[in-house]
Amino acid sequence: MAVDIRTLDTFPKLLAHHAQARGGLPAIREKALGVWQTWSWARFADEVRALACGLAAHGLKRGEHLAIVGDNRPRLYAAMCAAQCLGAIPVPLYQDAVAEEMAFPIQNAEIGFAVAEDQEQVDKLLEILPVCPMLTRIYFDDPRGLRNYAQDALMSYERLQAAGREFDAQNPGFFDAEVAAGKGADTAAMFFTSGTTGNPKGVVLTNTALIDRAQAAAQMEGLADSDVVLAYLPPAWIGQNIFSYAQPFVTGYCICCPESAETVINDMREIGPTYYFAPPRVLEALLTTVSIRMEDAGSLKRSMYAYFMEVARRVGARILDGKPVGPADRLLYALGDVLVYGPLRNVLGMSRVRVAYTAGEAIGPDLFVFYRSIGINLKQLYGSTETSVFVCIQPNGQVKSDTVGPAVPGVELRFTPQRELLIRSPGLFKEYYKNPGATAEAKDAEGWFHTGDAGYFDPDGHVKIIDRVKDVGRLSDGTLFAPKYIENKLKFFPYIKEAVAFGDGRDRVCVFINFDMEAVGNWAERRNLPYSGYVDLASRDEVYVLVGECIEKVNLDLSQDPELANSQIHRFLVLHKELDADDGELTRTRKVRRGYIGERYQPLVAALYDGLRSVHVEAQVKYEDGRTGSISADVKIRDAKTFPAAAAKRAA
Amino acid sequence: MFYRENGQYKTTYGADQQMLPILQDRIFMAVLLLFAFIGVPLLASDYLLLSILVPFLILALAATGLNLLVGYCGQISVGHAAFMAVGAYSAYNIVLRVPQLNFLVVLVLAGLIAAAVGMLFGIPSLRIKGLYLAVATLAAQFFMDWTFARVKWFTNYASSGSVSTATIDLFGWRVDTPARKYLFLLAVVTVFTLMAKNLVRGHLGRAWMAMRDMDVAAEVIGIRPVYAKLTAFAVSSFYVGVAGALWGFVHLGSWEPLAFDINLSFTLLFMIIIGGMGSILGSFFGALFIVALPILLNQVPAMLGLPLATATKSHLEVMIFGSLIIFFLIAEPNGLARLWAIGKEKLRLWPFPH
Amino acid sequence: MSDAQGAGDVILAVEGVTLSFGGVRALNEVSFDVREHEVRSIIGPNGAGKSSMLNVINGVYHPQQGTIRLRMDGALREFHDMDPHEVALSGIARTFQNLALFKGMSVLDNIMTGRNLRMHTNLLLQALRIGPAAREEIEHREAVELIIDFLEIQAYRKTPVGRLPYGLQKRVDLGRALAMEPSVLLLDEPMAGMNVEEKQDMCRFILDVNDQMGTTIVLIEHDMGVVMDISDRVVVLDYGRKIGDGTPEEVRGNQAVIDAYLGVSH
Amino acid sequence: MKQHIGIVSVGVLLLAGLVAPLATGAGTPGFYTEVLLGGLMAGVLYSLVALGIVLIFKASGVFNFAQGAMVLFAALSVARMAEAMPLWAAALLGMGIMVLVAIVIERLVLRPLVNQDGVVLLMATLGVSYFMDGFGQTVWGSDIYSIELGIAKEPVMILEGVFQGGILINKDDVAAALVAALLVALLALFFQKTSTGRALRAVADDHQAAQSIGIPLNRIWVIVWSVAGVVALVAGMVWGAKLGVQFSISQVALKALPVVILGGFTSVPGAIIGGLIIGVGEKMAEVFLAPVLVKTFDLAGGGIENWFAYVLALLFLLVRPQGLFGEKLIDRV
Repeated sequence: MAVDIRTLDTFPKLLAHHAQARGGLPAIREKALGVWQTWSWARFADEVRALACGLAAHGLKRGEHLAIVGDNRPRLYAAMCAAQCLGAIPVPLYQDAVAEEMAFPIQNAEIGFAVAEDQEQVDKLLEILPVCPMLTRIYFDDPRGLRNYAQDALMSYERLQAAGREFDAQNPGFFDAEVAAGKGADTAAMFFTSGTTGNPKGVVLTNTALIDRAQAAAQMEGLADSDVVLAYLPPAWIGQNIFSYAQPFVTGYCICCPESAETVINDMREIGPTYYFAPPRVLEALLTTVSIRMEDAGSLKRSMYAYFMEVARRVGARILDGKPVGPADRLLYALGDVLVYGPLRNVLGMSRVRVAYTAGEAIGPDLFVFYRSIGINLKQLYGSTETSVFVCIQPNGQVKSDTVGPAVPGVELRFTPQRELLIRSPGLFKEYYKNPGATAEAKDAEGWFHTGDAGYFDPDGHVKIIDRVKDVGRLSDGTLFAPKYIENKLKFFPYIKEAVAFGDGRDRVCVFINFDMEAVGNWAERRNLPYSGYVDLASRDEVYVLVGECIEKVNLDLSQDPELANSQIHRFLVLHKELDADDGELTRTRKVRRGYIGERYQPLVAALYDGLRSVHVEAQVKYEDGRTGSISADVKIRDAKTFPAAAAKRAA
Repeated sequence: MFYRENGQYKTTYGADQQMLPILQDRIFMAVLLLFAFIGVPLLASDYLLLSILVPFLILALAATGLNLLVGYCGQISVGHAAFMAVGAYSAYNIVLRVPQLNFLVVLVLAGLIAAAVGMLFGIPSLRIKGLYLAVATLAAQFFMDWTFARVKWFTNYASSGSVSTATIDLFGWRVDTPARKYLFLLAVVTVFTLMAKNLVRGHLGRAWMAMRDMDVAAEVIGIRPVYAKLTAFAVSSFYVGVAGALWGFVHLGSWEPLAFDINLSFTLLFMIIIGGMGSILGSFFGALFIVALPILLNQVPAMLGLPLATATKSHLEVMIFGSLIIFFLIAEPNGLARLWAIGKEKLRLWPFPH
Repeated sequence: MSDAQGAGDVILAVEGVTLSFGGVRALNEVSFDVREHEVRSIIGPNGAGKSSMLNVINGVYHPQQGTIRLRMDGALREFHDMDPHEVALSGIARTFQNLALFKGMSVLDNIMTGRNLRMHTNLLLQALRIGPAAREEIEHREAVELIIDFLEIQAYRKTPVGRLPYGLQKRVDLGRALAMEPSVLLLDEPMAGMNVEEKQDMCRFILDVNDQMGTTIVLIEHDMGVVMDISDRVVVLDYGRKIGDGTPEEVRGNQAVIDAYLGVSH
Repeated sequence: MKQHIGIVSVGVLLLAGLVAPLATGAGTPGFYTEVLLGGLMAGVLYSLVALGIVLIFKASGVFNFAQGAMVLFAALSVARMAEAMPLWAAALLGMGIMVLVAIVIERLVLRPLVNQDGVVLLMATLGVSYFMDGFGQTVWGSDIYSIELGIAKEPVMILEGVFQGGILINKDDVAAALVAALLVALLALFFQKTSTGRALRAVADDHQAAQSIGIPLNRIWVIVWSVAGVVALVAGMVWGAKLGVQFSISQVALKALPVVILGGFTSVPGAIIGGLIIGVGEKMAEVFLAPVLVKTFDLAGGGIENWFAYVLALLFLLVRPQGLFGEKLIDRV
């Protein structure tokens, strides 16, 4: 009985193990038709078996690729495993990608089989069929709206499974033999990274890589099959996939899929995950909602909240880290836990969170400390698709807001003289698919992966990341210019959603601002400021004053740092449209593409540096239904207040 | 504030549709019931039991009955004390004529007779509503008042017109002490409340509410008005009839027809307006309020050193009732129950205001 | 458009219906039929008698003259002086022009009321909520959940309907009618007061209902674009009389119809 | 046609009830006439209360359950004030008080509840009724007080030549009837001839239309409640003079409900005729029918006048829900 789980080297073998060892425990839940429909591990294994046999019957072969397009759905995760059972390689694709964006991966990996969630995804796949003639089979999970689709390529998930069960009955030993034939060194999955330029690259990850890393992290955090995870981010992103596929397969915990995008917050409250992952922007959005909702509260409640949040800021994180705190503060914190923190965790759906990670980009210290101070064990994580995520994790009790922690066991790290971080780990990717050039560039002969991130070790041996190596620039006077650092500082204000900083090779720093529609909309309503929408608000002087105040605070902060005092923001403008991934301005993981934005809004950038007070623009926008239109607007430009460098003052 | 709902997810419709879907509510209810069944009889004085809790429980039951009709089905009644009278006199006569019958059976029979009479007076509701229906129920009130006052058979030819009852005996357990009376009532009221709650969240309850909210639409989607309205009258009168029997046997002991006059009908109506129309919980709030207010009026001014004359007190009482009715109709038409629900919602969303 | 199925048998026949209130004739000898699986629209200027026609069909008004026949168990049967709930039982559902939702109830309960005509456990079982009563609730909840899913209102399941925006309330109204699993669905201006996006959604739902559930649709709608887009056949009423009947193209070319519409400002 | 059969049969029933005592010889014609007149007198009082209710219902769609409380309040005010001043002054001051009451009710009750369901408004006036009962008795006391109209109380014998033994009649009853008639005539004049009266009628027909032609609804309500208050005052004085001012007057509103059902909620003549029918019917039933019932069923006394009006109204409702003179309502979908 006591199988050493470490001897199981592929995901299908792990699944078989769980179906045996904890067949009755929940493997995956999905809120559907109003309740949490549950698959046990045994059921999961059964679904996978039928599916795999069906795919085999239809001709999916070892080494071929299977595209999976859709949101977090049990059946799509089953499809992932089914492909792996046959030695085929699942390729999850972003469900919010437009049709053209899907063409490249399908052509690149010569994908012949795809599993799509619903009509929307099927439509996109059908749209690119002419350019992807190799795609011959499309299976769909939700038949809604597809009844009259006559395409030969289409088949429902149920029919595929039925075919599979028939095939299984006719070829009794086939499935088990295929699973047994799988090896750790086989490719387990391929994830396309969006990249900021050029075509996306397919990152090839082996079973061994994913399983090793998933296990290392699970051991470090003591994850068990009683843990619960909410799968709410795109499954095509490794940041979701590792937590909703690789780790549950290693530990046997249960993942939960929300009912729809609109119900995530509510579903999270119901499920109460114990293990949680969120990129900073999600945490930020949550905090923004918290702040906004608190602003609507009565003054008594607001001051109570403010008081206890101050207590939390002072001692909350220390208590969480088990550091000594005076009895009076402990008592106050305990009271705060009853009155504020506990309820707050409850409404955020985080009452049961034991371990929470954030990663993907730098997190503002205040944001980070907020969650820790109210008793949520939020930690930073460093990793990427190429490293099977887990490179650095902050161990419990050693959490700092400005580092990402020391290396996870099994990982070797070093920095180049240019401060670029290099990694060697069992979790490293095998290659970029059909892209030896890029592979060679990223992974050197000694097996070191070049991350492109700049940083250094702090005195405790934690890794501290500043920015991308290529983005760290210099102002014309030679001062360090770390755009992301500045942008992050700005984005910490609830009113500011996005910021794009310019300054490399220039004499001073200027920024584009996207304000947060919800926060500023609320703010405007409270001040009885009528508005018709984003574009309208973006042109308001009142909004400029609001944004200006935020920038002023950032400048004050920057002025304290001798290295960065010169990179204070001198001028800014509020963009007339929200930056959008559909327009290529953000990556699919919603990082700003600074270079592209700089080109696209060249006149605006020029105006910032030309000292103009306003500039007229016309911009192309893509609407959700694929149509394009244009917006024209006069964008105002304002100066920001700057401060003399504090260090300089002190010196003087 | 006290709610921790994370992890309370439902995997079946059964769990999702349970009466108290939130764990903390279930705990609260369990503690409350435990306290009511064990703590109260141990701690409460006879005065508290007899003067407050006994009438409170019975009136809560009656208000629940009236609420099913008025609050859930939207059919007005200003004559529900008549059905209490039917229940009380039925029970009296059954006990008188078939003394060996267990009192629980008597209660059910009394309720059934009240239900039959209620349905009879509910028949006009099929053609008329609102004010017109008020007249039909007033007719019930005055006609039943008269019947019990004048038809001698009902009072067993008592010369004074008043009747008195013997102690209730349940399988040898005599309901004679204040604590026993309280426990007996508590058990009956608990069971009936549970059933009422079940009814209103079942398809019959939805049919009632549909009739209340939009009767034409209700009929168009296939709800039979005859069935919905008459069942509402029947169930409501059943509850009120049982309450009437308990009022007579447990609370009053002996009574005359005036005990169930129109003022009691109005009082019942006030209970559900103040407590909350369309809420079972509201019936309890309303009953508690109505029972507690006179006592407060008695004690608070005295404590403040301003003893009031009896007449002034009773006038003050009706004034307060009158103004509260208007206040609630204007400010919170769903009564105290709505305030409770808002408070609960606030606690669930705490520290957020909404 | 449910093209291929448009040519079904007659499922509902209105023959010579006349309805008056006091001296006013709301409907004057109106006849038309509805075939199985089709989308049949009734159009006409304000006061043409469209809503009265629906009210006659589902038994809210009883016409002074004329008959209405509905196919039940394979044959067209006349129904005479039926009450609305009897009409509902025979398989005709409807939505309302002015929202007629049950305001005190949640979205879920509103739609559940549509199942009432299929729920039969008795009062006592319901009061005890044991056995069949509990099972019945769950069975019908399952059916209702499918409708909630279909109409994409999962996020509002337990919200009181009164708190929903207008467009969503219209969806709930449709959901309540669908819960009855009708063979004929009467829609009284389902898109009135909606913005373009909401109208598109509603159109999609109506066509999906027609297509996936095979429900015959009788539609009153003011938006001519929508009517011409999704109808198989159109009846035109004016001052209580039928002045046109046919496919959208035919009706568009009908002189009487053009006159009626030019006569009023649209 | 069906409705007509119903109404005709109820009419026949009523008529039969009216003539039955004569036909069966249950009483002498003189006694019969005495009872009839007594019923009419009681009916006049019902009519006066019902009149107040109809006025208010017409103008604001509110069924004023508090009309009885208003009668009590007005009567109490006049009776107690008359102890310190001449009756006419007390009556005038009483009118002022009733106008004040109308203003307060409009402000605190009607305005916040505008456009609410009829049943809600009914319950609100029930609240008003309780409040006024309590308030009136707190302020003015809760004993029995008398109002002296200065008309001799002793009955006089009239028509001794026509009936054997003549008919006993109270002078104050006659005065009451005259006052009531005068009041109705005044009201008719008010409604027909004054612009305010015409405005009131417009409001009754259509609230929105009335508002759109510039009649301030709130003022209309105050006026109509004031008029109803004055009607209540008259009713209270007449009643109080006859029976003494005491709490039971308040309960008369309950009797007015069947009256307006019978007459129709919106009809002034309906209120008068309904009141008379109920008054006469009740008296007749009590005097002639009750003894029969008592005898047949061995009852402990008559007292059927307590419910007779309601059962009559109920019967009437089933055949003609809109009342004798009311308008038929149609539900619209």
